[in-house]
Amino acid sequence: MKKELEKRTIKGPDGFEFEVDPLTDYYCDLPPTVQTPAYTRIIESFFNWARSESLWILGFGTGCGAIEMRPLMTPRFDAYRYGVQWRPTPRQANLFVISGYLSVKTLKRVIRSYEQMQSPKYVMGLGSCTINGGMYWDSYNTIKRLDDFLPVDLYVAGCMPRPEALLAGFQELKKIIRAGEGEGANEYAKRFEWYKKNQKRTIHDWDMPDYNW
Amino acid sequence: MMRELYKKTKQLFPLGDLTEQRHDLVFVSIPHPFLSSLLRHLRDKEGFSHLVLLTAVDWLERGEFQLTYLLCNRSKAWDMGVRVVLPREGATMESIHTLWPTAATYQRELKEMFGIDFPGSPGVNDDFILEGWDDIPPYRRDFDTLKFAEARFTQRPGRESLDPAQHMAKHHSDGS
Amino acid sequence: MVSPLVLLGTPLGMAFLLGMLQNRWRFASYGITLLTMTCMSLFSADWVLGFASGSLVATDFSTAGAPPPFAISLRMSLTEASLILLVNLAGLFSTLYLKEELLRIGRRGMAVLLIDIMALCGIILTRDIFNLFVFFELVVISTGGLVLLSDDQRAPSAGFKYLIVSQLISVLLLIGIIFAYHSTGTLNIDGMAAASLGLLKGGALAFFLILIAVISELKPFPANGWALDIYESAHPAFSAIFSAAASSAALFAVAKLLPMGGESWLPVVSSIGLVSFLAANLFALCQENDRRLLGYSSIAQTGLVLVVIGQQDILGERYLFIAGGILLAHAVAKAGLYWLSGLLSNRHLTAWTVLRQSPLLLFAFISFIALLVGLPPFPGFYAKWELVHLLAQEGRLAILGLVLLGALVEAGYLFRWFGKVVKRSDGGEEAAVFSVAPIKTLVVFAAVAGGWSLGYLWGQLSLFDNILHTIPVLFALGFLLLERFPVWLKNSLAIVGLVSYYLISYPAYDPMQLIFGTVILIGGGVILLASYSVSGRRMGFYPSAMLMFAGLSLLIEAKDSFHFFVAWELLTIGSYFLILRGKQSEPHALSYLVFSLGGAFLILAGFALAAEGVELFPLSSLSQVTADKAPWVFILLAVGFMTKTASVGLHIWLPGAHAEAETDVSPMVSGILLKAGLYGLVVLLLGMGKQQLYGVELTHVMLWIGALSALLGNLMAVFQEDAKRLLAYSSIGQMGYALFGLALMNHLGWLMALMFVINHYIYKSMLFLSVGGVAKRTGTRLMYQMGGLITLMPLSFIAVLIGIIAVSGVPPLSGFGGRWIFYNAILTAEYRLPIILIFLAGPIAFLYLFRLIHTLFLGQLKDEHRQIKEAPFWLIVPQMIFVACLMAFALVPGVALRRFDLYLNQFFPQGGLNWEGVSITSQFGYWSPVSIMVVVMVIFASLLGWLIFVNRKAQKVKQFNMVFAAERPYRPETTHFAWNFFAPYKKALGFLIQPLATRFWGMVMDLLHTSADLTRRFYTGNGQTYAIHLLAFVVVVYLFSMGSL
Amino acid sequence: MNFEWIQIPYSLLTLFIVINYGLLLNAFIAKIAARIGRRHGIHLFQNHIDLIKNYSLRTSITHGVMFYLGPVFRLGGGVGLLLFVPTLYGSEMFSNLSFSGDLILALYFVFFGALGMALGAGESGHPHAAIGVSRGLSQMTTAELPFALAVFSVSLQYQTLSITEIVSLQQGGFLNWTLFTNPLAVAAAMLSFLGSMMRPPFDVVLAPQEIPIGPPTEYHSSYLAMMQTNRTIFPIAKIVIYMNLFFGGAASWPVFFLKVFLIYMVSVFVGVVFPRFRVEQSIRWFLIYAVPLGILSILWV
Amino acid sequence: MVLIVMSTGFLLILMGLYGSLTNRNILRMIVSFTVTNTGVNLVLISVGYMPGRTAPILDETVAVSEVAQRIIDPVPQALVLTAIVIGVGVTALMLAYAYRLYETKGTLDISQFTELKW
Repeated sequence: MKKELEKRTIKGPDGFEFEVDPLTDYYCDLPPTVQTPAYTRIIESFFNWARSESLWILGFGTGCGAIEMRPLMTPRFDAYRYGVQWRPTPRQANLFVISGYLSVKTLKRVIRSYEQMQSPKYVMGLGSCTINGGMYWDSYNTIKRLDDFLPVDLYVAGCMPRPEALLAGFQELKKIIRAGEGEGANEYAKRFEWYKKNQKRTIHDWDMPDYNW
Repeated sequence: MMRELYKKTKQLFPLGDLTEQRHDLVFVSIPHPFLSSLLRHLRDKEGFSHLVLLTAVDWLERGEFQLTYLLCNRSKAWDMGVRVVLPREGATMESIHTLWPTAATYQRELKEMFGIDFPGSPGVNDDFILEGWDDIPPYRRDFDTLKFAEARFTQRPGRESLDPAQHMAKHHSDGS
Repeated sequence: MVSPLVLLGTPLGMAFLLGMLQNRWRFASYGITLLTMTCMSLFSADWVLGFASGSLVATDFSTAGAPPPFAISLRMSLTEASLILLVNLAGLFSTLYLKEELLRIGRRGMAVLLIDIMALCGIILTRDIFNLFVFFELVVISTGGLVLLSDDQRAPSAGFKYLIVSQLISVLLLIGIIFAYHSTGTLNIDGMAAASLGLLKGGALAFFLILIAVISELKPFPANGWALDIYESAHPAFSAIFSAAASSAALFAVAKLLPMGGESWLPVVSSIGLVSFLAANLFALCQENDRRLLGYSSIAQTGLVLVVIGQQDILGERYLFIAGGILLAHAVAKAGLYWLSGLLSNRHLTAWTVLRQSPLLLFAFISFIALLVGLPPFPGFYAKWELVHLLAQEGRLAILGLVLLGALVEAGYLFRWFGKVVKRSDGGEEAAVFSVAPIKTLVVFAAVAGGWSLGYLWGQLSLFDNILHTIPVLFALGFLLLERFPVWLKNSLAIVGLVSYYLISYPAYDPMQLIFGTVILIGGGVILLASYSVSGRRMGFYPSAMLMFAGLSLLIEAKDSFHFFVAWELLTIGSYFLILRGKQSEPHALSYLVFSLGGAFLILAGFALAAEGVELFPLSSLSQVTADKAPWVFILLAVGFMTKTASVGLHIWLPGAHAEAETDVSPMVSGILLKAGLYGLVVLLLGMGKQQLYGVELTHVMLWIGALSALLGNLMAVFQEDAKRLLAYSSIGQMGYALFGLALMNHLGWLMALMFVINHYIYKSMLFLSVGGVAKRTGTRLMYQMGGLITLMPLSFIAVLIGIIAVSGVPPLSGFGGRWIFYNAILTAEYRLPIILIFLAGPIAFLYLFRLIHTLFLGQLKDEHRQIKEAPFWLIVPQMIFVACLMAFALVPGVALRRFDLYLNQFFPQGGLNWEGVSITSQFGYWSPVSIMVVVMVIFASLLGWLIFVNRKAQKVKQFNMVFAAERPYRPETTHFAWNFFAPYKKALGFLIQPLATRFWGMVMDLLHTSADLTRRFYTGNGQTYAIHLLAFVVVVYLFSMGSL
Repeated sequence: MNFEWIQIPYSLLTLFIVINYGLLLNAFIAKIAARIGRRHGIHLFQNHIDLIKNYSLRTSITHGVMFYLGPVFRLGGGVGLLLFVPTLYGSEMFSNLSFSGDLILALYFVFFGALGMALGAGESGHPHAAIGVSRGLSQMTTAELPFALAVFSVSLQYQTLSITEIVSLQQGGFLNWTLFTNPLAVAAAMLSFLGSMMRPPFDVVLAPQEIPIGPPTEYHSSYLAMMQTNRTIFPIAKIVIYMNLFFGGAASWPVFFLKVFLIYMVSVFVGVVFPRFRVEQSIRWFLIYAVPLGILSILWV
Repeated sequence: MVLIVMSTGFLLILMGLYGSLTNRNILRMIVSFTVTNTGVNLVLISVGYMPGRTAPILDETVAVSEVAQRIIDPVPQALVLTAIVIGVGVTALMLAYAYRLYETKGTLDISQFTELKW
């Protein structure tokens, strides 16, 4: 564990000494909870429609697939017309596209970012690496199954899938959301212990708080 | 010509044989205690101002690590690789971050991936790519990556792997 | 009454008697000496009382049974009697002080001391010029003896230098006397004067020789190296005599001799005095040795009296009052200071820090310094006031300017010394050495008592009021007696005092005074609530604070220039002491004082110029100043007042002074004290209106200065790292706005300025208290070291939040009203260009305000502050009162402003506001504070309701729960963006805040110090060189005076 | 100029119209930009959908009271600004709450939202938020200056601070517009307008790639939705002031829509042509080009 | 006659001053000052002298009635007497000082006693 994360004794301005534990004192300690849908079905369906038509992707390229996402913004593919846009901060994004292989080091960041996104949120696995490791099946540093760590709504297979495939993936995702099945965030909350167990099994130097909203 | 440079330098340092890859790329070897003085000489006197890379090869069978310092003389467009050989057990090499500050990053990587120590190099013990690595360094050839991956990660069932050699052989026979 | 002959004979006889005693009878000898001194003092006191009560008239006493010219005659009048009393008292107290030394040395030393005192009395009494010579020689011989009293190994060399010089002087004097005798046939001074010595052939040279010889006894610059050496090395008690008594006697001799030469010699005397005054004060700047510094100061004061003597042709019947005021104040103070220096073992100025162990001695010290500088209520103040007025009346402006300049330098080094004494850390070893012999302390306090009584006396004698008779001053001084009581008692008393004084006096105020009076007295009371948070006794705080408030309250009541100026000086001094109390405030308090006194002297000069001989110059007569003087009076007064409002260029004292002051002092000096300058400007502009100089409209210049202050003050505030400095610079900007408003010279401009007075008081006091509370809790004022305090100090946060909304002028709070009036005001302004600067300054305020609130309360909470508490209760109370006031003022500004608006109609009939109904309307627009408040509140509340409805489940998170590019912050320090907050802004506009003013004033200071340091080196320490100096001095003065005669 | 209860529903109606118009306007402009790039671009109602989606998100966090209040301040500022200014000239119905104050009120109320937002962003504790605020405030100081000068010039010209009166003095043909009677002031004000619209070249405050969108970095869900609402109202409210001061105001909704659109397009045109300025560059730009125009306009009237 | 005495007196004064300002030895300075004093006294005498008159002693040679015409002015002579006395006193004091100075430093060079300066 990094030295900065160890407990330290602090001397206040009036000379009083006390202890600060960086892992607990700086972070909120409530786990995610299951969020119930809106009051009535109609409203929830309306909301789901709005969510599906307004997919805000977190601009976080985790692997080589990030290069396939750039063309989506160009006139050739023009993902905007589907209500898709990229947001620079996870707070404002709903869709996390895991673009290709995911190393253990990146996984840590992915988990953080995912937990910082607001519910309902969706995860899309892009490329074979996220499905079963793909060509990195025997790599010492690349995860093999994304859904061990995060609830995945949709995989787009291929190595790498072209942008058109991604567009198709968005359309599929929209259908899922509209059908009210895009409840990955609730899934994550429900099986939180399980996900954490998997995450910690792979990330040996777990130096984050358990819940990093 | 680089051969003249080699001859000239050989009078000063106990250089090994010259390997000419191209007319502008040569490799020489030198016993590792002389390395830093040779590099300094090349940098200050011969115009090899740029450290292109620093890399290692694990000669497991010989029980040695071979380090290659690739230098570049920009004005003449010459590249010269300097090779040193280290014993594999407790491999330690003198740090050259004083010559090129960038070397520290290479050395940090080598420390993480091969376990070659460079005492005094800034941040050499910090994590580079692998955070929290607790096994033997992964680029060592005695590290079994498949075994590690199976133990560390869950594989998705139903995956098929083809042995590349067999696969290519089959293709070859099909084609002929 | 005892005959003057007896007065001279008694000590002489006693000295001979001592010579006949046995060496062993030391105590008897000492008793005799003491008795003689006491008797002499009593005799002379008797004379003084006799003259003062009017029962006696000036008399000549003939000796040897014949009148002059056949015999020596002595004269006794009030002047002589007072001086003899002074000399004898100095002798008496020095004898007491010298007890140990005299007992050690024995009767001979006592005899010499008696002879010295006798000779000094002789110099004063005699009317015979040769007799004068004899007494001078006796002084020389006895001085030579007394110098040897000192333990200092270097004293003999100093004494020898003195002897060398006095040989030369005696040569000059003797030759002068004989030729004077030759041309007049008499040795009697009055006889010579009657014979108009100066006009006779050869008589001029003779008179010159006599005069220059006697003046040389006054240690004029540059022929004074020997005197400084004596001051430095002699025993302090002797130095006290040498400085207080000997100088006074010699000065009197000069005054006595001058009628011989006639009026044409007066300029020579003035010039010598002026040069000495300036040079000695300049050299004193570089002194580190206390006694040498006092020596320089003595020379300077003597020079000043010489100037007064030289100006006697215009001083008329006030001559004695002025010269006496300065001379006596100097004598008492200098004697006191030398006695005080004898209590200390180390000669470095900073060694005086041990005085802090005894508040009484510290009080003595500051009393002496105030006496020397001539602050009210001491005699020097009255004297200087009248001197300056008479000089201005006669148009001797160069002398006036130089005297004030010298006085400023003098105040500078004396208060620098005081600052060192109060603030520097004292070494432990010196503390051990400091042991107070009761008798010596008693002598010092006698001087203190003397000084204060003189102050009272001069107050009674002055043509104006006695300052010590005004209730606020007495109230403030009364706190000196209460110093032993705890803070809560004194604080309650102070608040009650302020409020009741307000209640007593407010019915008499006009609306303008009412606004200032409320801010000062009620506002002061509210700020004083914060002082409850201090425990213990808080020595020195209440007298200073109350002195400041006394000055302020007297200021707004002042009807004439004298009272105005007295009040001005009082508030300056009071606030100086207050500011000096801050931990690191020594240099800042000094620069505050120097700038303030400089400004005060300008004001003094301005009033003097305006008064034109009117004794009690009513402020309302400012409008009747003649046209050729009016612009100059205007400039002098305006610059003086703008020093107080810290207009740009004269602002460099403010940031340090306000920032380093204590938590509850900062709001006082910022929220209240700055308004004194504005009040002065109001008085000035009401009186004089627009003035033109060489075709330049002076109010336009003020517009530019105001606008520049607003811009640069704000801009500098943006780049501060220290929270209190930021607020201080912001004050410069705010005062710039107010100045701008006044200089607009229209109805709404003035209304805006007055609104700023109220607003600035409220929000700046509130912000200073709040930031002060935070600084108290966090132990730092650097903003980047704080952060995230909102949850720990919510009330302070609310105060700052309300404060910055008000400062920035965002509706619905009260700052907006000011902006609205401002816009209406500039629409009728006749001069538009400076408005651009004001427009630029406006949004810049947002920069520093946001920085203030963000870096303190928002952002990341630092580890070491995790457990701090809200600011002390008593700091919060006034803040909450201010919040309520701001809200109320925002809702109903009319309550405070309406009356003033009507009042302004008599000066600016055009452009008033219409206060009928809910809206306030001007000729251009309208504004409805209540509607704005309601609308904003309703919108805000509905939106908040909506947000709570859709977002009711928001999860509270902690400080690091944030998006950090998928990384995590490790420490709050590295995550809190606070240091150099406006770096890009610095790149773009940083060139505007080159510290030009600081550099300029620094250069002036360096120049003064360097020139002083270089020139003082011509005092080589060699007695022969000194003799050459004297000869050169004589020759130069001769050439000049012959040229001018 | 007095308060009637009926003004509340009227004001709400104005608000409703302006919000919808703003959302559509933004989408339309995005559409135009897309069409220029040969793209389809977003749906015309995309902004509505985004808004609904953000309001409908299920979770949210708060960093503290000021963080929570920040968007309220922001939107309050926008709504207030809109309502303190009469939207349509001569219409009792859409003169909103302008009885509260005149032009100066509008001028200063602009800062209400900015200040509150800056405070809210500050409490999020994110350094990028602070950096963004620092940049925004820095740029604002000089960007607002030409506008202030122009306003001063215009009020001098018409000798009034009342917006309604300023508009009424511009009636009777477009040649009576300030645009033609005081072109210097309008030029200065329009340059200032570019700076206040958060579009290129003056959008370094948000700078999505560098300090992920600056002050609102931590804002999401309904907070973000409120800020989006403000983003639609606020520019229009500002444009309404410009329109009233410089372009003769609008007497009916169609004229209103047209003028707002055209004025908005000015900043869009400039934005698509120029790259982004750094803060100090834009400060210098305003001081060198815009401020002298403003000064000239003051000297001219 | 008067002129000669007066010139001598002034000459002595100048010589004495020259001597006291150029000699570094304290004793020599003191001697020079006594020379100066003598010069001054001579000047005093010469100023008071009136040619053709007698000493101001009232005895049988001068009738009381003629006093005003016959004797010279006695005052300068009285002054000289006093001046001599005082001169002696000061010289004595200076010599005492010279002794003290020599005690402290072991030298009589005036330029060595410059610790006090500036």
